[in-house]
Amino acid sequence: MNGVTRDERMTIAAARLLWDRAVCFVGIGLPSAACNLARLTHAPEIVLIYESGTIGAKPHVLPLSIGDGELAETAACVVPLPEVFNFYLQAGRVDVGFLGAAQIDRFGDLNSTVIGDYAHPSIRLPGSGGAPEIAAHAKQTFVVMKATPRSFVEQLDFRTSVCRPRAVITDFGILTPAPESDELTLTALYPDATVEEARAAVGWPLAVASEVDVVPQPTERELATLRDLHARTEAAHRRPVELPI
Amino acid sequence: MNGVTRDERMTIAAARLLWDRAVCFVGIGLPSAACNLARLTHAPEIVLIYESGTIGAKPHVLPLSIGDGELAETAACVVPLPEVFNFYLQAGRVDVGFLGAAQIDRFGDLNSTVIGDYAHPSIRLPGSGGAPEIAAHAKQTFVVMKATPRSFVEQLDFRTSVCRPRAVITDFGILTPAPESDELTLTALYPDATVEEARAAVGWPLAVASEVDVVPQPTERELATLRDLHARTEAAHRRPVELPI
Amino acid sequence: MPTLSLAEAVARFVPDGASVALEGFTHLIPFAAGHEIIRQRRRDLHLIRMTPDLIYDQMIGMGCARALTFSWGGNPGVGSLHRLRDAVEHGWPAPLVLDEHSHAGLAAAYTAGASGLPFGVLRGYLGTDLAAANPNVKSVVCPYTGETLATVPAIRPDVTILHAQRADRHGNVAIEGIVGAAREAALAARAVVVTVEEVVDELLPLGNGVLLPHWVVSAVVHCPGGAHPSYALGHYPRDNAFYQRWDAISRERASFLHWMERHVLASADYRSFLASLKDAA
Amino acid sequence: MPTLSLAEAVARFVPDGASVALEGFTHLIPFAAGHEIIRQRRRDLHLIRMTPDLIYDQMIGMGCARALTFSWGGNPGVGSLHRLRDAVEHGWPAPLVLDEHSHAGLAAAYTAGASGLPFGVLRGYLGTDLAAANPNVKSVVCPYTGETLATVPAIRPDVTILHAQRADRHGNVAIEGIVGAAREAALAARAVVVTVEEVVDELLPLGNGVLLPHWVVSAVVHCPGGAHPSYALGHYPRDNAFYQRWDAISRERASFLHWMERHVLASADYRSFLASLKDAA
Repeated sequence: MNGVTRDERMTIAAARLLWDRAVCFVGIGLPSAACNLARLTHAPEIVLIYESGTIGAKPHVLPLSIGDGELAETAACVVPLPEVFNFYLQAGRVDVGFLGAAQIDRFGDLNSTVIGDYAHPSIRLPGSGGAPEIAAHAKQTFVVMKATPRSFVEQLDFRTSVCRPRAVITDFGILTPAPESDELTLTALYPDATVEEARAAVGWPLAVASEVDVVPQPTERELATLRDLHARTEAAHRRPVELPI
Repeated sequence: MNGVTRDERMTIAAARLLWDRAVCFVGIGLPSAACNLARLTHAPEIVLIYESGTIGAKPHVLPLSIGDGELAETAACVVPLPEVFNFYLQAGRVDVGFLGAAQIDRFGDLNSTVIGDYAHPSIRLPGSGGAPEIAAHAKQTFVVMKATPRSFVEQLDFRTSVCRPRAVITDFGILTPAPESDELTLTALYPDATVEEARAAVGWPLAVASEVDVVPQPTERELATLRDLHARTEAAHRRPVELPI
Repeated sequence: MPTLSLAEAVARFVPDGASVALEGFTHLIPFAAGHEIIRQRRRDLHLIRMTPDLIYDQMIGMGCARALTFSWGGNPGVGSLHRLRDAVEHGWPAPLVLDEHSHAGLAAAYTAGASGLPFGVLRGYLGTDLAAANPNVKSVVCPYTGETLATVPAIRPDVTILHAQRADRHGNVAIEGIVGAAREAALAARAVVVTVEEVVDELLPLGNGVLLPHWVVSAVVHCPGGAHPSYALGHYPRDNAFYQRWDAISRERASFLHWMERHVLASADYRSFLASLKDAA
Repeated sequence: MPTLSLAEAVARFVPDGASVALEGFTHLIPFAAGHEIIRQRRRDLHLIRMTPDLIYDQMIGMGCARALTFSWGGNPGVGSLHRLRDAVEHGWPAPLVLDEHSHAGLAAAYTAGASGLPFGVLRGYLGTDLAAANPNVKSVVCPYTGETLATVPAIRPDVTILHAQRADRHGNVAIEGIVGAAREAALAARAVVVTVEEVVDELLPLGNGVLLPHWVVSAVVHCPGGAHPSYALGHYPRDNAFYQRWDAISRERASFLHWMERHVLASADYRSFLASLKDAA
């Protein structure tokens, strides 16, 4: 089990949070990898909804964009984008929403809009996309993002999404909200991570549970499946396409 | 030109009000006959929208219902019913709406809901369907209905649609709103109809224009086309269908 | 997504007192499901349909209904729905509470229900007596223009029943031809039952032609011919002659009851119902 | 419905100062039309797109835009849109007024525009700083439940430009695969221009696959390859490698301007643009 990267641990930890037949609203990147890993391992009937309107997609390689042809070609159905947000997300038909962001605060609210002042930002980020409504309407949300003192912050520069995640999967382990306070608390570490590492990576005084679990090592199957998926994906995205001329 | 029925005169008069490329929201019955007659004679590129969502339909025989298969099979596109009312009618994309009703008043408002009191009607009529929004959103509306003192009334039993029709085509001739008062006024008679007949058929003191036109006789082509259309239609509707067993 | 018999599906998803939408705008009307509801003697149903059509005329005449939400209640191209009229005009066989809308209003109410919104907005009703006759019609003021627009409350049926041409074994449902408000009525409902002409291994092509994905469908019932005398594009045409004959059959209570007894109640299922029509022809 | 050259269509339908929506959600993005707008040196445009993507990054960097209505402004799966960032962060080449929404909000605004309603309603925005940052986001109170819901004003572009796989000679337009908000954006607009992979005599089957009927389409332009580096399902795949290369090309003003000069401005049309990419490969 040597050479397991933190990205792999994050992806596998996120995949384990999913169950068969769960309806997931999937974002691009690590969440998409986690959802498809779950589909290829313990949750074959998981339903993946991408905001492009591809419902029940079963991509063979991970999409680079939220609307790659792979998604439409493998979807159970393709619906107009307003229907995805109205008839599926807002209507409460989504069990799990995955979110990432540039900043998260100790209660799980997210910033993906700007660093600095909105009118005169030092860094203009991509913006909200579907995040505010995913956070509001999915029955539960999981946040997946790497921790640094600049991303796990006391005070958000901008509140893009009001989010109370069931769990935050990060690159040292997992934070979950404390029963009363709702404050995100360290409840699990990867086998190769420490509480000190976690405290150093978080920009607020990190609460630590009385008992911190150890996230079980990836199984051979999880790791092999994930690495195959990534290998297929990178090969596909590198492949130069014939120009349509 | 003997043997021209009043139904035929009404249908042909209504068809003449339409122009090529006009976008018409079509009701079942005489309006559907008039719109298709126009399409088969002087307005080949007329766009017929039926509320069932069939847009640009070119039926070979007249539909009995608003949603016969003939309409879907000959339509330029078929859209969900909410889109017909939102994206086409309410959005102002319809030039002409045709309406009929059980009662009309002297300004053109229509009743297709009840005779008598709403809670305890003597006659329960089918109701509004698309009429209120057709009356409100089509750029202009034409009403087609036969006149009796019980259908052309001083006072509606129920105001189903607020309508200010550009013209009312009836079985003695045509009423149009007077310039100032908007009161429906007799402005044209069929060659075989009289002002006395018109007055007797209308339940209010009918205003008569200083000059009453004569509706030109149907042309051979109009009459032949309409009679062929009706003959095809009746044969098709009488034809017993194979039970799906 | 279980595949059930029609009898099982109605027994499980249509209890007495339920709010039930059998949708399908002229096309794909789920007649077989309506007949099974009649056979199982359901009572106090709140029936919801844009166009009640013959199927609700039959259900109302057989005493299944307590209330009706609708927007146009005639026999298309023929005339009245005599059983609906008898219930409203004379309370036979039981009084019927009406929740009456225009097509645009009911479409907006279904769409709001499917969207998880409490109300729908439209330019409509204003100035009509329908707005006064139906207390469910209210209004909002546009926060940008100050214009007053009509509102309708969202409709959330306990169960919506559709008929479709095809489902696959996963329960994905495909319709071609006129869709009406079927998608909105289904997604607005707490449960969705779909009777289909055929169940196929895979719907090909998947994608844009699919009306409902498998996981929103509660049950699929294989029921060929189940839309007659309505139709299924590509399978059988609308039986316009039957719609015309219904006017005479349904005009009198006695002739109506005799026909329902002979063809619907005496038939175990829709195939035997269709067979009984064939024998009578 | 006239068939025009792309140059004619842009000259006729995209004047300086117009509000313009080039829609297509990842799929069928009308790149060729955007390049022609750049070639014709349009200025002061109000650009509208859910995802500005590379095409608006290019148009903004070339100084075509005064304002941007959008909901997610990144290079999908890659990172930033550097030209969009440079305009917002440093006002280069010109300041850019932002009208920023969530996807759900912008979808509701297009839908309201297509529906002839002055506003759209959604459960969203509440509690976020976006509602405070964008004065266009307001609210209404549900007349039935008393709940407060967010509203967005309807969007009515002067012109919406789409790319589609097929149109017929009447101007009916068909899309397969991901549709995004293309239908709503087109029906919300005062004029609609569609560039297509192929023009066919008849779209068969007609019916449910058709996105727009001929009489709502202002002009059809035959422009095969016109969505590259986006894609046209069934014709060519998304050029993900190009999207990745764009990060380096667009990062610096000089390299961006050099690339635009060499490949876009120096090319008479999209075919020669694609040829110039081929030569450079």
